[in-house]
This record gives sequence, structure tokens and C-alpha cells, in this order.
Amino acid sequence: MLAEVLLLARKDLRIERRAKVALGQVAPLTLLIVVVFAFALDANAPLLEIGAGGLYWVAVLYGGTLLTQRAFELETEGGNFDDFRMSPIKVHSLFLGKSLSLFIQICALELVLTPAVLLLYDVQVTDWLLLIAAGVAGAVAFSVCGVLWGVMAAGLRVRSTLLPLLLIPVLAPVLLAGSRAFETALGIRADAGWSWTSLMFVIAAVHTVVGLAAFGFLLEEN
Amino acid sequence: MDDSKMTATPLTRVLGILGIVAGVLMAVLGLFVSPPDVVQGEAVRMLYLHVPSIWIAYGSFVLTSVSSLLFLVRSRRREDGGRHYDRMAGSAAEVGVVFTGLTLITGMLWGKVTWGTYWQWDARLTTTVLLFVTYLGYLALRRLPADPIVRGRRAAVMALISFINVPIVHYSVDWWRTLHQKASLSVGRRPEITGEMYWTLLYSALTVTIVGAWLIVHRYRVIRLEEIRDEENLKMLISSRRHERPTGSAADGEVS
Amino acid sequence: MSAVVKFENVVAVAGSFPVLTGVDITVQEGEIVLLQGKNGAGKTSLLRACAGLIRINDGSAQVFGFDMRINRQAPRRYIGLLGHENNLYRDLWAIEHVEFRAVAGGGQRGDAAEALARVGLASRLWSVPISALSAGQRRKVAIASLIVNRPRLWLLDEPHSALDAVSRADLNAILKDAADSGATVIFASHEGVLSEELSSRVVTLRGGQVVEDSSAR
Amino acid sequence: MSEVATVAIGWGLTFVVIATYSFWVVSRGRTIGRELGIGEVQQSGQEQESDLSTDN
Repeated sequence: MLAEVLLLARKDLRIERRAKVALGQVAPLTLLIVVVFAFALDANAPLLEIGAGGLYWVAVLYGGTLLTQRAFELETEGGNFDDFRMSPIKVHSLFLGKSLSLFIQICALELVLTPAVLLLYDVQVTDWLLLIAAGVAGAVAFSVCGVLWGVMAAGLRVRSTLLPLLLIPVLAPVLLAGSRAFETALGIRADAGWSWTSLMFVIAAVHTVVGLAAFGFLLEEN
Repeated sequence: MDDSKMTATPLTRVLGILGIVAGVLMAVLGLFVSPPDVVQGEAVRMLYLHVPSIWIAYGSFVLTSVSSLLFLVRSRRREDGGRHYDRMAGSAAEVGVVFTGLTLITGMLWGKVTWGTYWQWDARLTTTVLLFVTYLGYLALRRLPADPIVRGRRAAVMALISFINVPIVHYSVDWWRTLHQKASLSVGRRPEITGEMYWTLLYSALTVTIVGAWLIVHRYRVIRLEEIRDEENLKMLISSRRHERPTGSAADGEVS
Repeated sequence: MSAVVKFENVVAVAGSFPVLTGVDITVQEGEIVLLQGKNGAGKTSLLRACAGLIRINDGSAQVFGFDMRINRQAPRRYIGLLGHENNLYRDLWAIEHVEFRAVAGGGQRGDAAEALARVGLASRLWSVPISALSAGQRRKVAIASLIVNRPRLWLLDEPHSALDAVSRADLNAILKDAADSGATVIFASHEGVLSEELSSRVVTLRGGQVVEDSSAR
Repeated sequence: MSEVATVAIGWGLTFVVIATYSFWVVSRGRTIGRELGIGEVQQSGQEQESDLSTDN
């Protein structure tokens, strides 16, 4: 089981290393979002500082959605899921393998985005441990939900618009928790940062269980 | 299930008339008979719309989730492959979305009068708007043309996952807002509902339930008619394909 | 010898279009069956139905004895499917792609080199991204990905497309070897002449149905 | 906007929304019903084809 998960994840990451879509296109795009936020908010320093946590997670949400679409795009090369379904890899490993590779890509995205937000929005980190924990928690939740809702929308014709519509309402609580946790870590407000981080892990756990149960079913049904 | 070509039958006619009469009575009761609130004055009359709509919206989504579960569990045993449950889930969801929309409209109007702003990020309304978008996604998923069973299964799984999500959304939004409200003075406490107001509210809830039920039954039948039409088109397509002539065939060039 | 594929009056719908409108076909082990028919006659859909990739709406369908209306995923581990388009990971090298398929199917990484050699892909092309290969070379990589798992039922959709004469002969030899060693091969093809001398049996499809079945034997 | 006006708008809007939705559901049921009930007899295959595409 673990071998299959690592096999699939390694395959995805090798494709990513070759194609450089995640770091080559999605990361710069999310950096652009962070800059554009400043344009929108008229580079109003206090406002950007207060909003830093929230804007960061909106950028990650946007990048995460694109990475989720990309993760399934490469499986439906010929326009259908046939080979992915015919794959002798067990369905649970497919789900966890895809989630693992998406998780690593989202973490890479966050590693690029965090310094940018800290510099551009001129905020200091008061609690590094909380910042990292929240970042990881968000990445786990984003990747697991992304793979679950991604497979539901991926095989369909209108997937590029349907996936965000299905995914973002589900990720709204994660965005909420992530923002509050980051604001605590950045010392912008005294809030229960660790409780928000654990909430994100709970959401990720719930979706992992649901994903393990429903992934095989959804893979067949589109 | 009767195969009535129209969606009206004796049952729905009775239900429909009842709904209209009850509706008129509700308007009279809610707008004129029941007293204004000591604090909110006339604005409290929004209560008789807002609370029942939330009630029916959540009720419809519960019905959708229960039907979806039954569809997934029972589809093998029923001779119609559980499609009855799938249709129920679809019709309840759509009616639920309509009432969630009404909840938002009445909620915002009421908020404007009592709190002075249309949108005050109050926990309940924020959760409702997320629910609204979630089930709009569900309806979008149902609209994609596919084999009824395949579409049904896909929609059923989404309904169940979305239902599991409701408490998560509810909890996180509640927690977020209570933190916030503790900081600022909490305004707009619940008006005490006693006496005439209480009965009016109860009556309104009953009326809206009748209207909701009437809508779900009709919407269910529309889905059933759509399925009959699709099946007949399918039979027509199958027979036309079987009679394809060897040379230039009538149905040429479609996807193999 | 039990029948590998046994379809009776099978009807299947993709989206809202009836791709199979009542198919009757039985294939025994070791047979090589050619599916003929115009574009849109249902060849691809029949192959995908055998692989359990589409829902059977009506009729009875069995592959390796599994009832395809109850659990259509069951026989997949014995089946190799070569789709109309090569479902290849274009960013991987040829060898990496086939190695992934080999290990995923429970085989060894080494099997990949052997499979690529058998399909006649020049070894200097093995460590080249698939996106840089020609259509014929990509077809060989796809065929190698199928061979490497040594399936018992081969389902091939236009396998000879984009292959030159030499490669076609190689492919025919591979298919013959597979059939001789007990595998069953069903392939769809346009080029009637070339494929007929290879297959033991020709089945013609039209309008989603089998209209001719020349059990040559 | 005075309280009475708000209440009037609230109730008005609610009844309008419910009425239009009910009308839409019933009329959609009637059109498809008529199409199925009478549709097959006179309409040629082609016309029914066009109905199909406009509907879903």
C-alpha cells in the first residue's frame, strides 16, 4: 500500500519536475495575486498588514485549485480516465498518492509565497512554529479536499469551471481557520491560533476518511 | 407512480389550494393581526418569513441527503434502480436552494432594519450563504447530461459529502463570529416571541411547509417526465442506429 | 475452454448516446478477433465494455466469468487496454513511463527495457521525453506499456495506426506470440486487408451491433 | 427605508419568488407532458430532435 502511494507520488513529482508547471507557472501566478492585492488595496500599509494572513490564504486557495486541476489534467491525457481506471494500483493508494503529490506541490507553493507576503506586506513573524504548523495543516486540507472534489469534476466536460464551484465552498472553513491562525502567528491579533490549526487538521482528517470511502466510487462514475 | 402526462393530480390540487389559502391567511396574520414587537416595531414581521424559510431550506437539504443515502444503499434492490430516491433528492435540493435564497433575502432586509446593515456577517447567515453556493454546485453537477444512474450516484455522493460539511462550516463560522462579537457589543438580541406572535410564527411555518411540499412533489414529477422523455429519445436513437444503412447512414459521423 | 468474453444483447449508453445497441459476441481463450466497422459503429465502445469502463444498461455481459453488470472492475487486472489515443505521460521519458506501468502492475523495473526492446523502439530513444517522440514511436511506447504487465486479455483500438510496415510486422508477431501463449486478443482496425491474415476471426459492427461474425475456424 | 417599507418589500419579494418558481415548475411539467403525450404522433423526428437540444 505505502509502496504504491509513493510510486504514484514519485511519478507525479517527476512529471512536475520535468514540466515545471507548479513552480514554473502556478507559483509566479500566486505571487502576482499577492502583488495585485496591494494594487487593489492601494498599498495601504496598515490595511495590508492586517489582511496579510487572509490574503495569503486566498492566494494559496487560488494556486491550490489550479494545481488540483493540473493533477487530474495529466491523468486524462487522452481525454479520458481509462488508463487511470485500468491501473492495477489499488484505489486507496491512488487517492493517497495523488493527495501526497498535491500536498508537496502546495507546500512548495507556500514556501515561495510566505517570504513574498512577509516582505511585501511588511509583517513580522512572532510565532514561527504556529506559522509552519498552520501552513502544513492548510496544505493537507487543501490537497485532500482537492483530490476528492477533483476526481468528481475531472472526468466531466466543464471541469475547469465546475471544480472551483464544488471545491471552494468546502475549503471556505480552511481559509477561515488558516487566516486566523496566520494572524495570530504574525502577531496581528491575539487569537486561538493553535485551535484554528487543529480545526484545519480535523477538516483534513474528515475529508481523508470520506475520500478513502468515496474515491473509488467517484472514479468509476464519471 | 402514475404516469400522468401533466404534473397535477388530485393530491397536488388539494395541496395547492390549501397552500394558497394558508398563504393568504398567513399574510393577514403576519402583517396585520399580530402585534409589532416592543423593540423592533413592524420589522419583526420579517420573522414570519425568515424563520420558516430557514426551517424549510434545511429540511429540504436533510431530505436530499436522506434520499441520496437511500439511493446509494437501496438502488440494487428496487426495480427502478432507486431512481425514485434520486428524483426526490434532486427536487428537494432545488426547492431547498429557492428557500435558502429567500432566507438570505429576508435575512438581509431584516438586518438592514434592525442592525442598520444588509450584511453583518452574522454566523447563521454566513453559513446559509455557503450552503447556498454548495447546493448550487450540486444542481450544476446534476445538470450534466449522463446516464441517470451514473448521474444519480455522482450527485448522491456529493450530497452526502456536502451534508458532512454542514456542521464543519457551521462550527467554524460560529466560532469565528462569536470571537468577533465578544469584541464588539452584540446588537439585535432575539425578540421575545410569546402569545400571538408565537402562534403566527408556528402557523407561518406550517404554511411554508405545505408550499414547500407542494413544490417538491411537482418538481419531482417534472424530473420524472424529463426522464421519460430522455428514455423515449434514447429508444428512438437506438432504433435509428440499428437501421443504419451499410452505405451512407442516416446517423453518420457521431462518436463511436 | 471457458469463454473469455460472453456478451448477449448488450446495450450500453455513453452520456445520452447509445454506443452499443444489442451486441452478441463470444470469444474463447487464445483467439485473435478483428473488429471491423465504420467510424461510430461501436468498435471502441465494445472494447471499453470488455474492459469494464462503461456501464452495461441491458443484456448480459461476462468477462473471465465476472458479471460486468455487478462488478465491472473485477476482471481489469487481467486486461491490457490500448486506447485510440495513447494515454501517455508526455513529460516522462519513454523508459520511465513503461517502468511506472511495470512496477504499478506488480512487475520489475527491468521488464520495461525488455518490453521496449520487443516493440522495437531504438534504445537511444528510451531516455527522451515522450513529447519529443513521433506518433509511431509513441504508439510503440503505449504497446510496450501494455505488454509489460503480460495481460491475459488484450484489447487494442487501432493498434497499427501510425506504425510503419516493419513495426506492423513486429506487432503482428507480438500478438501471435501472445495468443499462442494463451492470451486472447481483440483489436479494432480500419485496414481490413493487413489485419485479416493475422486474426482467426473477423467481426463486423454497424450501428452499435454485430452484423457479421466470420468464425474462420 | 422605513420598517413598514422593508416588511412590504420582504413579503412582496418572497411571494413573487415563490409564485414565479411555482409557475415555472408547473409550466415546465405541462410542456414536457404535452410533448410526450401528443408530441410523438404529429411531430416528425426532426422537430423532436430540436426540442431535445433546447431543453437540457
